[in-house]
Amino acid sequence: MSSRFRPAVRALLGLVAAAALVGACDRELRDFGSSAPEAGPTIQTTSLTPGPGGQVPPDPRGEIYEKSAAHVSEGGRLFRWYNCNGCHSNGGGGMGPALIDDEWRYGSSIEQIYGTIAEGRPNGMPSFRGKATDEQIWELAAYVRSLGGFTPQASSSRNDEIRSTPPRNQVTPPKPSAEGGASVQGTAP
Amino acid sequence: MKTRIVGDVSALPDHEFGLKSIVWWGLLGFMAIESMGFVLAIGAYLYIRGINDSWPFPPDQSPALLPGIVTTILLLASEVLNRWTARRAKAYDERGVKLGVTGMIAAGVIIIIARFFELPNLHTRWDVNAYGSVTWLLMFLHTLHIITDWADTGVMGGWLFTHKMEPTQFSEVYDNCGYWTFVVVSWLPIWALVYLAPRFM
Amino acid sequence: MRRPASAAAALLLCGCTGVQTPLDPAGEQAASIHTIWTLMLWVCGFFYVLVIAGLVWAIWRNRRVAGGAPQASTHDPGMERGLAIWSAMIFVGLTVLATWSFFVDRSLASTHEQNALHLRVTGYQWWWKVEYQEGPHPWWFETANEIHLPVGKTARIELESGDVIHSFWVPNLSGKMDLIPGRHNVLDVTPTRVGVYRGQCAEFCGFQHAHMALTVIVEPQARFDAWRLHQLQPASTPATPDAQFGQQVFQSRACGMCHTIAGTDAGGRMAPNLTHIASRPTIAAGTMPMSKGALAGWISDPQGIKPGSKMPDVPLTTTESSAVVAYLSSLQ
Amino acid sequence: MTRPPRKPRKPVASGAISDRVLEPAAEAELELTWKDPPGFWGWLVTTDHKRIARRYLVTAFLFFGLAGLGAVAMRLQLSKPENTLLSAARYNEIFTMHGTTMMFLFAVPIMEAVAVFLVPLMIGARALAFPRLNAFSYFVYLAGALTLWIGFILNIGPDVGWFAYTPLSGPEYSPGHRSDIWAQMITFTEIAALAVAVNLTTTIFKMRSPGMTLSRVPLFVWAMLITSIMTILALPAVMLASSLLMSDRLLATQFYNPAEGGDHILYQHLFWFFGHPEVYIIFLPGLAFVSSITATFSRRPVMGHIPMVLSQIAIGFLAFGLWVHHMFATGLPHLGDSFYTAASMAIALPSGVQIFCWIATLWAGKPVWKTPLLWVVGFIVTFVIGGLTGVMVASVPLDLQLHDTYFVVAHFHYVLIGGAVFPLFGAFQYWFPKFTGRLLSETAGKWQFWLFFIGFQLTFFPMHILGLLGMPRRVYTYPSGLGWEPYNQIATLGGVMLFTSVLIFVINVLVSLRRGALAGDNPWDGPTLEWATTSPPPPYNFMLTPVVDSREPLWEHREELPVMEGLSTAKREVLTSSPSEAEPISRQASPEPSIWPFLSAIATTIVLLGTIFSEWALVWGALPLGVVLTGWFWPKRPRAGGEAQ
Repeated sequence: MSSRFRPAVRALLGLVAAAALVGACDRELRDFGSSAPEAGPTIQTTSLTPGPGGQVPPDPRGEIYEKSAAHVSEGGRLFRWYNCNGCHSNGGGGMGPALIDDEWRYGSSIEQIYGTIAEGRPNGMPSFRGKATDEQIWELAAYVRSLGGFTPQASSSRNDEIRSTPPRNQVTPPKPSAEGGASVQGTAP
Repeated sequence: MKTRIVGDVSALPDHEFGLKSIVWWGLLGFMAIESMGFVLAIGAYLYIRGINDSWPFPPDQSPALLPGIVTTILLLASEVLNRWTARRAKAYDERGVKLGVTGMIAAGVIIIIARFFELPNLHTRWDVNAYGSVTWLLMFLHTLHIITDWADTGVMGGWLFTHKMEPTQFSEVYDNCGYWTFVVVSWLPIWALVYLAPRFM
Repeated sequence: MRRPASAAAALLLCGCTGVQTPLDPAGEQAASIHTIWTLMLWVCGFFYVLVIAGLVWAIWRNRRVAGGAPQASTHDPGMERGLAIWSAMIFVGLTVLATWSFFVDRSLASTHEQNALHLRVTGYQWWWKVEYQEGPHPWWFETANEIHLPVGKTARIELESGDVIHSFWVPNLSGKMDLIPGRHNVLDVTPTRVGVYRGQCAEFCGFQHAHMALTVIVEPQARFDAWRLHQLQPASTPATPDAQFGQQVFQSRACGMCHTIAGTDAGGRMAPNLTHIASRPTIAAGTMPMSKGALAGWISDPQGIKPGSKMPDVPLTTTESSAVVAYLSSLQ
Repeated sequence: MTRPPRKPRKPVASGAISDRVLEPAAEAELELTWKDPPGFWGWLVTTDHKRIARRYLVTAFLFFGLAGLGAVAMRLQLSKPENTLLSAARYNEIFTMHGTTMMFLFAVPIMEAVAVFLVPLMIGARALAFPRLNAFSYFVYLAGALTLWIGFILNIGPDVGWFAYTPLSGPEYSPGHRSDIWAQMITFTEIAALAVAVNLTTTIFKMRSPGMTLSRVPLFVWAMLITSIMTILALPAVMLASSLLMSDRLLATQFYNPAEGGDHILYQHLFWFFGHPEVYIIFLPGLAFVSSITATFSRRPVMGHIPMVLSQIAIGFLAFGLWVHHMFATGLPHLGDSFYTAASMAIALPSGVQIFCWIATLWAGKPVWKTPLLWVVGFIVTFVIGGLTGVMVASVPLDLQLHDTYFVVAHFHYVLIGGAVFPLFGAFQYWFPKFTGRLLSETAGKWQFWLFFIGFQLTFFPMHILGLLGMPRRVYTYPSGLGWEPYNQIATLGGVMLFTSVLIFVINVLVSLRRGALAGDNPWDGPTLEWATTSPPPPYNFMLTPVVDSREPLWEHREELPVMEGLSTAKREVLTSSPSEAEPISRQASPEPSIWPFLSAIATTIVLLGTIFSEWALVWGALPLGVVLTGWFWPKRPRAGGEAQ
């Protein structure tokens, strides 16, 4: 009778092996503290004029943060904690520009967004360098990227709060024309 | 173990209707599961209604009555045809059964179309708030039942016309009619909740 | 027999004291719940002994007869009588327990203390915000992970949550009550004995559910009043240059984004209020006892000590770090 | 009670009394009719309830082992304060996996597996009512189990507890797809469990042997019937709870968002409306095993058949009236809570009646101390403690102290291991010969029993004390100085003993499969119909349909069993009977082996896994599902025009 189970066991092992081959899922990794290399290439963040500015070299940390649902979700929490909502209103825009559309005055790559948060921008965007830790800024940038539809949301739907804007999954941000580039339309208020 | 033969069952029929058929009991089991699903969804509706002061919210957007009434009438009308088909099946009337099932497929199409006029007239969306969510939950559950039973009837219609009818098939048609009755009957409390509760509760 | 031995051990424990046990009540509510526990232990113990005695008897009686042809089902009036008596006993036992439980429950619900002390406790992942809301608004103040209560006075604790469901549980004082987002629960606590008690979150709330404790200090009214007056003061100004530098670091770096220190520019609302942190018995919600060393360790490696905690690893130099420690430990 | 069976509705020839069985030719034909195709294909397409039940048993036991390994890991982590063997995240995943696996992948399926194997045999049927549905259930269950565990292996396993309370499991606090995997695993396993429940209910109502009136139904079958009905009523609640959670996460619905009119307590109501009956769904079958074993080894029927049946029905009813006792600490109105206290305590009454009846049976019988009966005694000693602590936690005020502490952990392990796993091991020892044709070793069985019994008490008794000393559940570590260390160490030691005991069982099974003594039809001289056929039974179960005129047919007829002939040997046929009096009604066709259940399970898997990532999977996934279901139900009858198949 044990022979009757053999096919079952074989099928089971096969499935497990196949699944293991799929490999680890970066997206679900949760490393606390230093998940990214401490020192990456220094981010050049001096472009104070609207527009993509100088090409910012890609930073390996960007990808790590962007790909992790846990970091994106933490970024969302910080977005509220640091009252980014106050100006950007859940990404919908208000005093500050909207983050769910395809307008990126200072570039939409994660390195550029990191730079924007860290250094601040004219007309109201404060600098968070020193105020927030490096990791927090990366998380914020990763979250902003997910708001913009460049990367998946941490979870696809809503937050546990009053719905002030359409749920994120209902807003389909137009696909940005070119990764890292920005379509500069309109002027700063 | 030694045995002693005390009887013979070979004279028994090879199919039965309703209560006497296994398939009917299986369907009854699944209907019990689905009824439980409906009851719990209705419970969730009343619960969410209970913890909120106003209903619906925003308060001036009750669902439009007319599309709901149309579907209800259509469903009730289809039930007349459905019962007729069941009686034809029990009478082993092949022509009547074929006619009835064809009619039911057509009725299903009309009802599904009517249902898709209902949805925009609910005046809410599932992601707006808990009222919208739970309203859409009820509508979704019931629409799912209409569609699956309609597909079921469709497949049955397919083999009714391609395969030879044997006595057991009449019993299967009969069981399927019972399921449609369940779909119709379960609509009535849902209709009352979705359309009347926002107005009167 | 192991079982009576274990039961005896359990009974012995009732005499034990502890800072986090319902068996050593130091509050009216915990005391009345403790009466149910005692009653339950006796009633249930009695029934258990009966069952085991019956089982042993049944086995002992048949120790010499085993096997044989199966007997037919018999109609045994003795057995039926036994079953009836047994059911009646269970019924009486349950009625006693349910009635007692009902009255204790009523007594817990009906503390209508007029001049209760008003507190609001809000649970966050993974710490407790404690707000004292007595008298006019300027008399309100906030602390974290510690509650001071005057002995003999009822405190009405309002329980809310800032994120997920937590549960407030200080077993020596009272039963637990959940903190649920969108809901508002109230727990009355009347401490009857001076002492230091420990409470802990009792509803799974994520990574650091294990490190979400709070300290309850029950003290005489006079000492409580003194503590309250002190809490109402803004933070003391740092005296040593080291501490002054620490304050600068605190305000200019990430700390002030989340933490408040009353009387300074640090005004973040998302993390524990640190105005009088040095006077608290523990840091990081009961993770470590308060000391300079623990503070230094916590500031330099929060994610190592409490992984997943919302406190980030802030890159500070050794000088900066020790200055911040000096500053914080001056905040009595 | 020797009333002759009522005559079937249609007159049948009353056969001449003879000891002839079937003609050899007819027997060979029957064998051929019910035979599965050979090899792996046969494994995929079989509809034989015994084969499916055996693979169900093996799969569920495998997951028991995995969840047990998780438990050992947790015990090692807790063996000393501030231990760092497991990280917080890993510990949370493991306790989630442990609870989820034990409840959904082990306890419910393995009980159903035993029922699927034994119920048709006990009622003298050739097959289950819906053999293909049964095959489908297994594959869907397997897919759900693999989803969960492959997720865990890939480090995307859920970490929010087996109860997955919102908002912790909701969109805001559970980023990624960990909670979705949990929620969808629920859908998989509950579809499977519900299908089995419908199958068993129909089989028990409609396919009992002639003469097996409701009053002659064995206690085992009664318990399985009540369990199945409870399953049908309880499981939709958890499916609804988890589906609403998924839709909150995926579709941005607001069911569990208090800011938009939803409520977290709604989740808890739905979850526990299922969660509490679930406990009884798990241990009622355990009680069924106990009744069967007690009767056989006490050499007499269980005392008080009618009080036993009524108690089980009472438990089934009461189980639905006490879910709120899991929510006393949420601050619901006190008066309502008191009702649930009364209802929860009331369940001690029917449980007490059953304990009395078993002890009375031992008392009045002539007990033979084979291993299965040891498990019964272990069950009584252990389960009664769990029941009594259950009375304690039913009290609202006391529960406010004990809820979510290790006291509760101790309580429900006493109930679930005591009430379900002890009887289950007894059942394995008892029915192993029927499952496989060979006996398990008695010596190894006794070693296993004593190690398990002592290990269990060592592991879980100290947890009562830990709870009373204030140790909460689900903590990945604890500080020193609160007096918790010694009890945790004892518990860890006991955990290792438990694990060793299960290892002995596995070795015992593997060795006995090859070298165990051949069992014969009825090694224990059991009274119920499953012992009337060979061990293991042939694919068609019984050559001729048994006729029943008492509750213990094999004890009533020790020489020869009355049977009826007339079921076809040339095609698969089962006898249906009336629900209460079990009068034969008709001979219905029973389906042939088929690949469609497997394909349907695959299609279902595609839909369910797809919806983790996109709501549109519900739409595009309906297509393959529709195709395979059409294939499943497409008739094999002759075409309208011709005669050819």
